Amino acid sequence: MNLLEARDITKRFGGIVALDGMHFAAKAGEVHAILGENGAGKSTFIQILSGALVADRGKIMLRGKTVTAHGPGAARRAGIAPVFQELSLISDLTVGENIWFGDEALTPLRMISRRALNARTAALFAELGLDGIAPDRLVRSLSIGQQQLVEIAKGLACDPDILILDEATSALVPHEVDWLLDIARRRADAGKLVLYISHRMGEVRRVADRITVLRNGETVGTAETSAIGDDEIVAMMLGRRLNRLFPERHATATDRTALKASGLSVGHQLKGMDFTLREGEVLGVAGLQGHGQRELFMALAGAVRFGGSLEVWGRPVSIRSPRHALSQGIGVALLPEDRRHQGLLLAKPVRENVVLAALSRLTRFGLIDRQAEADVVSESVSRLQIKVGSPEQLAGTLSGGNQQKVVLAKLLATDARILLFFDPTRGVDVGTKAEIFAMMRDLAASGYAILFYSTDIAELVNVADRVMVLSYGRISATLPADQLSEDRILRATMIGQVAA
Amino acid sequence: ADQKKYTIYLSNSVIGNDWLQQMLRSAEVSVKKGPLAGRVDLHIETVENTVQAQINSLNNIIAAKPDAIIVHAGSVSALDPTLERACAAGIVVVSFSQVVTAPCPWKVNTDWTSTNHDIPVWLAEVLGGKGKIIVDRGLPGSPISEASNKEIEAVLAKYPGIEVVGWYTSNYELGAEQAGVAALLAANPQIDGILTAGYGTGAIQALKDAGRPMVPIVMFAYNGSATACAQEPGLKCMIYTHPPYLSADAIKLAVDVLDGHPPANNLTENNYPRLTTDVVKGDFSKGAEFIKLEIGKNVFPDLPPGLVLPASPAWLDITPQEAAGTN
Amino acid sequence: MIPWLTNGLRSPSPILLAYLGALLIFVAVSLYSPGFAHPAHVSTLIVIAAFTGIVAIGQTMVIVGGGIDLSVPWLLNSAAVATTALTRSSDAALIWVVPMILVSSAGIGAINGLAIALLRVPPIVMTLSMNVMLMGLLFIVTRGFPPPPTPLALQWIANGRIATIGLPVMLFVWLALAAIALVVERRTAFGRYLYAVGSNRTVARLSGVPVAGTTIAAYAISGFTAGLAGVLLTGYAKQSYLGMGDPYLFTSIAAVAIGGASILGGSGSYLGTIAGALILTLLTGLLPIFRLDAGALKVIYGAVILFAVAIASPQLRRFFRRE
Amino acid sequence: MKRSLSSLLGRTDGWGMPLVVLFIIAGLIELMRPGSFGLEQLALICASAMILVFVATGETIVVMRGGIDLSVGGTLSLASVISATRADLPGLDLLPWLALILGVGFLIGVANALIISLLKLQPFLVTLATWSIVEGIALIVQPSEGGTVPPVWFAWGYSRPFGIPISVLLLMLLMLWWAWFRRTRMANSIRAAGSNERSAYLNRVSLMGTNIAAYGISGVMAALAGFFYATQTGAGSPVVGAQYVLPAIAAVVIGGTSLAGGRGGLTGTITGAFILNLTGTVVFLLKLTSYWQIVAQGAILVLVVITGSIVEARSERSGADR
Ligand SMILES: Nc1ncnc2c1ncn2[C@@H]1O[C@H](COP(=O)(O)OP(=O)(O)OP(=O)(O)O)[C@@H](O)[C@H]1O
Ligand SMILES: Nc1ncnc2c1ncn2[C@@H]1O[C@H](COP(=O)(O)OP(=O)(O)OP(=O)(O)O)[C@@H](O)[C@H]1O
Ligand SMILES: [Mg+2]
Ligand SMILES: [Mg+2]
Repeated sequence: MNLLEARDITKRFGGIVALDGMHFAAKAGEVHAILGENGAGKSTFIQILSGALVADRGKIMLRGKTVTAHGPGAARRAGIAPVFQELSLISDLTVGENIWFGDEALTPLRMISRRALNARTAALFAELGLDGIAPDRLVRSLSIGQQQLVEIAKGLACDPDILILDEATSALVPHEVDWLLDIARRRADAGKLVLYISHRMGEVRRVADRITVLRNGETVGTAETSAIGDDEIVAMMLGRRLNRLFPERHATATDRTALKASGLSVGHQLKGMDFTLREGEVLGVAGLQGHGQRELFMALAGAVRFGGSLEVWGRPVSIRSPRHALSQGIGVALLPEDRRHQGLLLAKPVRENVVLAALSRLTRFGLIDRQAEADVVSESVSRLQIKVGSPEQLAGTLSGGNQQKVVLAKLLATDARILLFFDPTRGVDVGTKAEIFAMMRDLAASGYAILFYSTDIAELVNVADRVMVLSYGRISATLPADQLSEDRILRATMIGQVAA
Repeated sequence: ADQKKYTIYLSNSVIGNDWLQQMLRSAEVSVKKGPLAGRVDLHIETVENTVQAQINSLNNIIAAKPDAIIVHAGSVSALDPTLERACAAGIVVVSFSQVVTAPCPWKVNTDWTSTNHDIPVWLAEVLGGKGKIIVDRGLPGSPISEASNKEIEAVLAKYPGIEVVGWYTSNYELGAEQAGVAALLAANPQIDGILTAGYGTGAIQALKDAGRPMVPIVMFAYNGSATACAQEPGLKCMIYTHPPYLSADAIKLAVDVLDGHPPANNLTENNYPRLTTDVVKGDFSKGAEFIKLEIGKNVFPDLPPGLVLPASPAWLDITPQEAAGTN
Repeated sequence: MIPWLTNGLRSPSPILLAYLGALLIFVAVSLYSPGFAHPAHVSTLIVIAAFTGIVAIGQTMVIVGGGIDLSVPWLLNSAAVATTALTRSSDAALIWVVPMILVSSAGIGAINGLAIALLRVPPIVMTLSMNVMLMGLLFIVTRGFPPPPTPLALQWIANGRIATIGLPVMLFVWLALAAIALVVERRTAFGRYLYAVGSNRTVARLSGVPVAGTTIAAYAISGFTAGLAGVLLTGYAKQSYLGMGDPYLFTSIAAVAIGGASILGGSGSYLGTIAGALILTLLTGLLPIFRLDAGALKVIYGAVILFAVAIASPQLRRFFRRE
Repeated sequence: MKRSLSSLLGRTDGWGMPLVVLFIIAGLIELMRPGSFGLEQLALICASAMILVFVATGETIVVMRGGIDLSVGGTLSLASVISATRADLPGLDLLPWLALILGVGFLIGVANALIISLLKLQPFLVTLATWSIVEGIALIVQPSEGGTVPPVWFAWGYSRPFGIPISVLLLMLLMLWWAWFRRTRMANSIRAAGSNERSAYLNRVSLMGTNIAAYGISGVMAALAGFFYATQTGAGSPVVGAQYVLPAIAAVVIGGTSLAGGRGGLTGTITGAFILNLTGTVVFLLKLTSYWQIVAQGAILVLVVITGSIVEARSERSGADR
């Protein structure tokens, strides 16, 4: 018997049909992957399952019984624990308070004991094998990756019958991914159901027993993972075949130096880095959570103060602010880590987001040139295949991957020729990933210089010309193209650890 | 003779209007010339408009142990416990203008009972006991407004021919007066008289904007209002006052008490003369005095409109220029 | 055609509903008291609304940018007193006095903006303090003396009617300023920056938006419009007086909020603010007509504001659509 | 080291700096006028600060919930006039009447919460409107300042249980209450809803429930302030509440609570209220002439806040986040 079954689920948002009569079934004891391109409706389905949204039509059945109660509380009582793609943490509460929210042990005076809460959290982390996150840290002070780990821990804390992981690995680095896949597997083996959503085919293949593919809000089909090839899955998702994920790599770097950093340092996180980024080059950055890559990117974009010196296109500059970084003579643009808090005005239309960083270019006689603006927007939408109802759709209502694309579009709309990509494919579907990689190589070929960090090491290996590995705020290795392999990069991240 | 110099604090609740400014200036002038010259070391403590701040300020003043405190109270009752403490500490306390309810302080004020009585009587008499009028209810919640509203209502009850067709609240503010009168003019095709508690010029402008003829108006004794009244052809008006130099009176009273010549009564109330274009006969309060408006004599087109008339008490000579701060 | 208008018609925006609310109040009162709709009275209402409307231009920008300006009352009052004190009733003097006052007003606004943007003083504290400081400074500079009457030219602008059509001069002043405000808000980079800063400062900063500059400019504009309203208000009152700015504190903010802007920033439009100013003016104008006591008036005033904003509530609309 | 400073500030809900500033101000006052903080003086200071503290307490909770409550202006007034005019009604007894008055405040708060939650309207507008309505009712109950408070109540306002002045005692009770409340589930839910309504909903927080709690507390506190006002002054005023609205919000902000919601606490607010209260004394002791006092008061406030924010910014900058 199916533990979970969904029939004929339909959900509209105004004119947008997110789910269109989709159906789904999963059994206890399996890891069931749900795949589909950006905007296919995966997260919408997850939100309906977990009570965050109410379907317009259709029914959900648990253990053969139709679910009648709605809301997050009802879902929780039914044993469903979601790990949301866009997270559901309260940034003003601590890690411990978030994990046990509503289930805290109370003292006789009905107070929450922070000490007990922290101890319980520490015990949970120990049991799960998580370390490095203090239970009493405020969530707002954590990186996205750490927040994702906390959200996962929170999902696991109540030992649910159905654990839903919606792109829970999108900001995790390889060993954290391994950790999570292991947990998912163990839960399935213990007779629980795990729904697993990811755009990373490798992970899906490693962990999922079965997969269900969605397209445009409809179910395309379900299959045993072992019985279906990658190409076929991708074809089901996209409705077409994908030639290749990674582009062919031709060395396009010239001798011209785009960016040269000497002794670059930020607080205690980045302790003096020297490197050179050349025109036409895609320079990869690898490293574990919190080893300085965030600070590196923020510093180069002018978002945090840094020490050391910087040369851009041969001229020494001290970048004072993101505005300064984006200005004509410098032209450094950042795709930030946290798209919802750093990248997008969620309550503003896609159009305004796309052109926000490029307004000075689109202004004539002090007024915004509407035609030029519309052109930029429509070009980005088609180039990045952003799935929007119209350019006036609010950015916050886009699917996760499409939000990421809007941030990318914003970057490309500027005149910056040094691009800092911090995990640009986070949450992006394979089809678009291929687009983005091809685009990165094209940009490099046309004279851009790109600094590229990814949590997915395969991407670095296949797209970058060289890879710098950061460890404890220093460069522990720089690997040229002919020495690039996942293994080498992983090993280099460890070297620093041993040394430190 | 052997005249001691006294330290006196003036505690002021708010500074945000013309009347209060003139009040403060009158106090300053009163210790520089006339009988009090050189007798008082005056400190003015002003707070911005909250009871709590004035209580704090008074606590600080009491801690400084002055000879006397004169108080322009932001509230008629909230300061009572604090002022009683001041009295208990042997400080002479004089409350003026908006007088407090605490029994201990000496009090100086305009005779509001007579004033509030005479205002509607004049309007009713000028209208020949017949007509539709509109009435300003002043500032909601203020005890002075409330007392005035009650008295006016009571007096008008004796004139069956006078009908109050509308009220507005000016908050003693010119813009609100103009807006209120304009709205009532729009609603009432016939209005024969206006009773404002404020500037009056807003009412005049509202009449003009609505294309109505001038009607008799009672207004407050701003120089600008009196000037407009004297210069506007055909306009009949009566102007009553509540002089800012009450502060000077209060200082004088404090010095008298300190010198050992306290007044017979705890409460001193003065019935000031009223300016008018038309002196009429009627059932006015005892001792009511009406003076004809005369440009240059009791109205000064050359002086600022915000000056409150009259400028000086009889025992002192505050020139209009001094009161206006333009000397 | 104009996209926001057509969009607005398809699913009525809060702004459209705010205008609807204004119209509803106007019609209802006119039926009850026909004189209310008399052209002379309508003109008076427009003039009164114009002052609130002008102050609210700056207030709208500041609120859209995520701040609030509580220094409006005494900035306005200072400008008004300066106008009468410096011109000494001379029309000719207006030529140098008015520009000087407007520049200073914008400058004072900019100081608010500077402290808020660069020194991170919360807007409420900064502008509240600035309000108090301006009050004190005004008395120090003028020693509190009441200034001479307003020059006649200014009186004409504020009170005059254009003879041929009978419309008040102030209507045209307001319309011109409103047009500029709307263009700035919708068509300039500054306008976009303002919404960005009000929506999310971090995103704005990382997108190269001059966050500090935008904030400072918004407060400078607010200073400017408050100052301008002060200058014009002396024309209306024919004099300046202390306390003349006080009524504009809550009305300017309420006009913005009734117009559909979020008080937390990032959304709203001056187009809505205009409706807000109209509603508030209609309310003060209509209340005397009902011959109620101050208390009852306040109850009705609050209730009507609640009603006017409730009809714009999407929740309410959803409820009725379901019926 | 730097990290510990920033985490310390984080743990204080933002009241660390304001408290330091308050002590500096108090130190200056003691320096200029020794003996300013004896028990008697302290009682006076507390008595005059308590009304603001009460109003600001409720405001803090509402702001933590991500809202704002302007209607406290009306509620305070209404409570004060009920206290001052309904005294001659039969069955006069301190406690039932106090309960009734606080109940009225609670109902006003609940009304605010329901309108805000059900119609999804902005708290600012809703409470602006209800402020007007409630103040209107206060004016109907008692058209102007005055009335008389029963002697029992008056005596209560000046009583000294256990030798401690009632205002100091109330302040201590309030702090105890906060020490308890801040650790309850309700407080966490209120913070959560103020931080991010969607996340809070996903965490099974009742958005309406937290609104009712927050505005309800605010209404009760404002009513308590009104009652306290009446017992202190022996009279009621239908308009006095208006004086406390902006200062209450200022106290909240000075105390380090962000108007964006989710953060902050009562410790900071009480600190803020006392800072506001003591600046007047500093200015008095500086012996400035009348008008300069007003300027100085504004300037000191800004300085206080700037000092706080600079120190905080410095400790934040040590981390590279954001
Ligand atoms: N609140 C909303 N308002 C309007 N449209 C919405 C809203 N929420 C989701 N959508 C739309 O519904 C569609 C499905 O979105 P959903 O988030 O389910 O996609 P997804 O499959 O999870 O994509 P991704 O892989 O990018 O996360 C998208 O087109 C999205 O824009
Ligand atoms: N005064 C400020 N200066 C700079 N950045 C700010 C300021 N106020 C807020 N921000 C930033 O704005 C963003 C949104 O704030 P906030 O974290 O409260 O978002 P939210 O919508 O409540 O979501 P969350 O649940 O993640 O908190 C954050 O990145 C925050 O750092
Ligand atoms: Mg998704
Ligand atoms: Mg937040």
